[in-house]
Amino acid sequence: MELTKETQIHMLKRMWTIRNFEIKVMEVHKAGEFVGPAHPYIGEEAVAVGVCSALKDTDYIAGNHRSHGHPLAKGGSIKKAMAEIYGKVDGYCNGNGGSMHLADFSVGILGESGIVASSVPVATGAGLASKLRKKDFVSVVFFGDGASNQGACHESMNLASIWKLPVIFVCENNQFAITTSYQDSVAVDNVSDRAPAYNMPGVLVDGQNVEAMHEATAEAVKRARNGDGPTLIEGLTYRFEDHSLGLGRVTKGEYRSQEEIDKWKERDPIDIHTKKLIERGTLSESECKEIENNSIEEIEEAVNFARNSEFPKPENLFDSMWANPIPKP
Amino acid sequence: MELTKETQIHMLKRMWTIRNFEIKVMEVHKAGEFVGPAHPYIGEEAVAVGVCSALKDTDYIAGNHRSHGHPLAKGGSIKKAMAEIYGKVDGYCNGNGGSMHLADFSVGILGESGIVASSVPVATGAGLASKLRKKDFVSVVFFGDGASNQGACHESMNLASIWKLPVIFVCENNQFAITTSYQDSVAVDNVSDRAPAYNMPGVLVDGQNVEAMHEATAEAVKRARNGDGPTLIEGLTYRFEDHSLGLGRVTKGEYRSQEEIDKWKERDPIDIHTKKLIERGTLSESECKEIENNSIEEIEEAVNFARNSEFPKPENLFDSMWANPIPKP
Amino acid sequence: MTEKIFAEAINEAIAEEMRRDPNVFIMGEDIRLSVYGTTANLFKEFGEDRVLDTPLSENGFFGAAIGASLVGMRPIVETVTSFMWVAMDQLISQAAKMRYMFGGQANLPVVYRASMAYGGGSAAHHSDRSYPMFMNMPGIKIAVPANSSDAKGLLKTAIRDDDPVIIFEDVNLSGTRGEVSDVDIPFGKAEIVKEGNDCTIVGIAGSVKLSLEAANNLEKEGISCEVINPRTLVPLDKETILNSVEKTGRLVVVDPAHKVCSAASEISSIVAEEGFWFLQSPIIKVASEQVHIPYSPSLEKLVYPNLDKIYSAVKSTLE
Amino acid sequence: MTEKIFAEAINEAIAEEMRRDPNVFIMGEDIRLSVYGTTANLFKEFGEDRVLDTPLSENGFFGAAIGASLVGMRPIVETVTSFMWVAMDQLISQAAKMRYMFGGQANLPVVYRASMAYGGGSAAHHSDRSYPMFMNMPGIKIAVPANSSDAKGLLKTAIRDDDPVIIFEDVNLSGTRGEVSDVDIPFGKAEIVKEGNDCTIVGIAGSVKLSLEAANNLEKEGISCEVINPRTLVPLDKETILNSVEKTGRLVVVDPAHKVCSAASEISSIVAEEGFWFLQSPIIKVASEQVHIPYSPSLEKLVYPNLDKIYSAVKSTLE
Ligand SMILES: Cc1ncc(C[n+]2csc(CCOP(=O)(O)OP(=O)(O)O)c2C)c(N)n1
Ligand SMILES: Cc1ncc(C[n+]2csc(CCOP(=O)(O)OP(=O)(O)O)c2C)c(N)n1
Ligand SMILES: [Mg+2]
Ligand SMILES: [Mg+2]
Repeated sequence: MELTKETQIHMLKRMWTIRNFEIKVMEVHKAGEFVGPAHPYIGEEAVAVGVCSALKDTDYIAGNHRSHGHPLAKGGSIKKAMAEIYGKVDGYCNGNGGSMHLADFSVGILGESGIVASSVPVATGAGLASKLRKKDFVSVVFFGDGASNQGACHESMNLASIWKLPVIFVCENNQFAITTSYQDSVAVDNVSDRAPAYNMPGVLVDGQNVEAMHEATAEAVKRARNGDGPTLIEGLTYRFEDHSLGLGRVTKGEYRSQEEIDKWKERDPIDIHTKKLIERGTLSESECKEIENNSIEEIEEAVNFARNSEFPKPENLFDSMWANPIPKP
Repeated sequence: MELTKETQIHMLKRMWTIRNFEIKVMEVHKAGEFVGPAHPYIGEEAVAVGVCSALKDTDYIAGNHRSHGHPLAKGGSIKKAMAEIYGKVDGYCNGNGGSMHLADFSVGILGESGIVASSVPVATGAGLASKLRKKDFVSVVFFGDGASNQGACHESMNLASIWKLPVIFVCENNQFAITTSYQDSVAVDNVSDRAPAYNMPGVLVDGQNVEAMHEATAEAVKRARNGDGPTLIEGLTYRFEDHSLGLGRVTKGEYRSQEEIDKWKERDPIDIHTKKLIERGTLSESECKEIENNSIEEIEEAVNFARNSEFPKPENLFDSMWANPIPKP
Repeated sequence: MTEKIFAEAINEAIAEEMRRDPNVFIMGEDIRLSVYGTTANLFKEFGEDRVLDTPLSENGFFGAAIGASLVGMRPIVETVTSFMWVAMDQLISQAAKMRYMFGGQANLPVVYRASMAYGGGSAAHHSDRSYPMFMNMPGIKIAVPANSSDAKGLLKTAIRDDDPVIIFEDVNLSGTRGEVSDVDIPFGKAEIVKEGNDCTIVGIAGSVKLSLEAANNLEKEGISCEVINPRTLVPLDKETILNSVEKTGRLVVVDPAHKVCSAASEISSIVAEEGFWFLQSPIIKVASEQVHIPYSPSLEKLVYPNLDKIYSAVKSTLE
Repeated sequence: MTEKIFAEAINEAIAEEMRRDPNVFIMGEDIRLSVYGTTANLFKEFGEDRVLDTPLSENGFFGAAIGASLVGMRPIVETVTSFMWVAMDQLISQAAKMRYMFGGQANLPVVYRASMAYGGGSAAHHSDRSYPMFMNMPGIKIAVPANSSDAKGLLKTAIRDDDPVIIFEDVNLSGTRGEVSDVDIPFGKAEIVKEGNDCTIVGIAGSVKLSLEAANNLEKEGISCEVINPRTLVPLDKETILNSVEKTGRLVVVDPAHKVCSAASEISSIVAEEGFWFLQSPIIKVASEQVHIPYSPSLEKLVYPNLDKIYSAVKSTLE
């Protein structure tokens, strides 16, 4: 089934937003405009965008340290995302969180987690609430191939399955956890091969193909909203950049060959999707280019917004500690 | 392949030892001779005995809160086991551990764990040592159906598989975790169905059949010693008694029917094995009876030993805290 | 006001809050049959969508409770203190940190009820008293009820609070009886259990009862102790403690936790900093010995605070 | 004696111990390529059976290290302080408790090297300083090296010790240089970094350097501080601290951990109990604010101890 023109275009836009956001983040990090760590999502855009384009605003997502793609795909404010990375008061989290802790509850983004696999149980709980309170929303969690080896994944998938929760487990298999190949760390060929251990469907999807990701998600969403329980989707993808800004020292070329990187770059998710749109006549080449250019502008605005935003003030240090504040110890 | 006469008889003896040990423990607990918790292994004897009869003294085991069967099956001292349950100084652990923490390192018993699933990584590590130092020993860990849902099991099985460790994961599926049926808590039909998720063999064995347990273990041991990695063995069994001494209040009849209990009691592992031995002419009925009687005597001696042993002295409170002691803070 | 057993008081608080608010639900291991004795009849009244038996997966379901709380529910999680180790990641990385990391967006009205069994031969794996560790980490409120009234009133407050709370329920109090009212007990307000002039004794959880007994006996010897029950450790009502030490000039803290970096250490250090000029003698900690809980009854009883240890502590402050 | 960078000193200790004893091996995430900067060249020298890259399964491989140690090996585990939460069960239930529970049968010569990064914009999930929590639980020795010499000497002692040890390696010291010798540094012996008469300053890990800097500056104002580096927190050399306070009459404890139930609280409470009569003024804790570590640099720097906070603490003890 072909996706609507609107969805096809929407997905291209979102992928460009993420791509250009990440390019800019790398640029300003290099220039020393912010210091914290940041994990570029370049090359993996089709995963988050494919998944989130199959969700409603009322659905929830949670993610991990490779964190910028998920909220941008879900529709979080680009400006606030950038301001957060700058540690500014207009960021999603008023500068408390930074790159690894983006969150925008207003559009269902329950937050990214610096501790690997730690948001998997949390997202499962949002799904539990949906079921217990008979709501319609589903909950999606993004985690990596490395994360799949954590006990938290096992426990959460088992819970989601026995309780038939509307949860979608999205493994972004970019084939490495920092320098460790998933082939050396995951005992099975594909992470999705573990789905039968939880009596849930497991689907291996081409993570460079945004439409394939969308479709697999749409199917999982349907099951979830029907009360048929969780799905494990594995998007096979590749991280084009270093693991983390600042780690270049160890993570360049020593654990994966330039050849391999180049081979994967030929499967750029944006190129693949753009080609399709042009072939189908959904968009012209120049319309595609315009989308790219618009996103560059949009990111430029976001960076300016972030630069112009203030740093939080000392007197606000304790502001977000408690819902019902307590005296300072 | 028929097992040697010696092994067949050995297994009957060990099962009787455990059975009568547990009967005595229940009796003296009722009489108030010790206060701590204790989890009877009655009905499940074939699992530990079948497994341990396929091991060498130099192999290691670790276990859980349902703890008496494993060390007795492995050949730990009966007297020291009983004395430990009495909290006496001649116990395995000088009274520090009690029922849930039996351990006899001298015969490869690395200890039982009151925290469910917590000894699974530990046993995996003994297997790791075997591999790294090119030793011949294997490591076995006993855990329940409930435990199988803990993240620790997932992580350990994955580690054992990718490193091809000589570890045997023995799930004692007695079908309940306190009052919770495994059918409500494990998302698959059988715990052993999860083995493919770790690329290891998974075998479902009749846990009331001690020879079947022995054979499955012997096979797994062969693989392990050959460097072919871990195996997951599920012994399907049934706990004939309450979950724990002292918990009778809630755990009698409310979550499982008397009918079901009775049905399983018809599959008493000792009866099943005894019948076989008599049918085969391995032993006569009276020889079997003699084994039973001897074990009763043996246990009586153990209880007397325990009763006559001293409680630890106040001045020994700190004795086992450190290998290299530090000043009292 | 009616008299209730500690465990009943807990049950009542849960039932009342579940009746009041459909977003409150409870989950834990074997709670439908009330294995730990505090959840009787809840399943019957509230059914399977409000009373959930969980698999043995504490990290998983502790975290699921967090997720449910983020989207509007108010989960109560039943557990045992010693089972929290397997779920520390969710407790610390998520429950404690999430709200702050997300700039206040996350509301986390989740309550962990951790039964704290010690003193009954359960050995090292089942005898933890770990509240001091959670005190070190900002983000979780900590209640330590000392009687039936606290048990009910603090639990109700906890359920209504929008921050994560751990309630450490001292199993040594399970069978004790006490007055129970319908009023919530606010967090951060200590109770002066007994007034006195010579020495302040701060007790924690089950040690409040012990401290009171000690104080009553010391009274007969002419030593007048003021006994304080902090009720919550986060927030800690340090004013009440400081005011008392201002009056008595002496302080003994009785804490069943391990002595090093204990709640007793913290309270002592607060007074050594902020109440130093009131002090007439050293601050004495009566806390558990820095050793694991031995199984053997002959050893176990040596570990915890007891009357004799309190007597000699108080007397030493008066020397 | 040669000068080494902190991270090199660690690397050297590991390599030397691995050469000495074939039972020593190291495991952790991405250590073959030395992602955290302390394991360079080990893989090349020792190969795949001695230098193991692990999957992301801290609870699993922390526990595997325990199991390996039980049967005669001496594992070194590399991790980051904040990743210990997911592995708390193995650290507490097994590493800390096993030996005692089993009546001394279990030898656990396992070392966890936890790099402690804070102050660099890593935000709440990657900035923990959790040694006070581990101090509360008996069974694990805790080292807090304050310079290159400590880093090497304490690690070597840790590897040779038959008890479990966690070494908290303060990443703020990674690039600092210092003399390194070949001698092990014994556990439980504090170092008097600077002698002085007016006030004792105890610093922890990276705070020793800070405390010394503060003391040197205060010296210019005529205030003479004695600076103490405890080197290990379990065991803690309280004698050296008490002797110093006997001399100076004043105490400031500088601790990068969260203030409540911190190492500073513990040290303060020890002195308030055992050194009370030496004290001429309140004991001041200069520890981290009870708040999570904010990402924003404008906020983060407010949280930790700094020179100004130490100056005013010391001065307040002299008022
Ligand atoms: C519990 C935990 N262990 C280790 C780390 C350090 N770490 C951060 S990202 C990462 C690799 C994660 O790999 P994967 O899950 O595949 O995600 P990817 O980075 O490839 O997107 C590691 C080891 C962490 N943050 N949390
Ligand atoms: C981590 C942890 N959670 C909960 C418990 C309480 N508990 C003790 S035994 C038990 C049931 C264990 O079930 P299973 O693993 O099937 O073993 P069984 O008792 O059936 O032999 C539970 C929940 C515990 N000891 N540890
Ligand atoms: Mg990856
Ligand atoms: Mg079971």
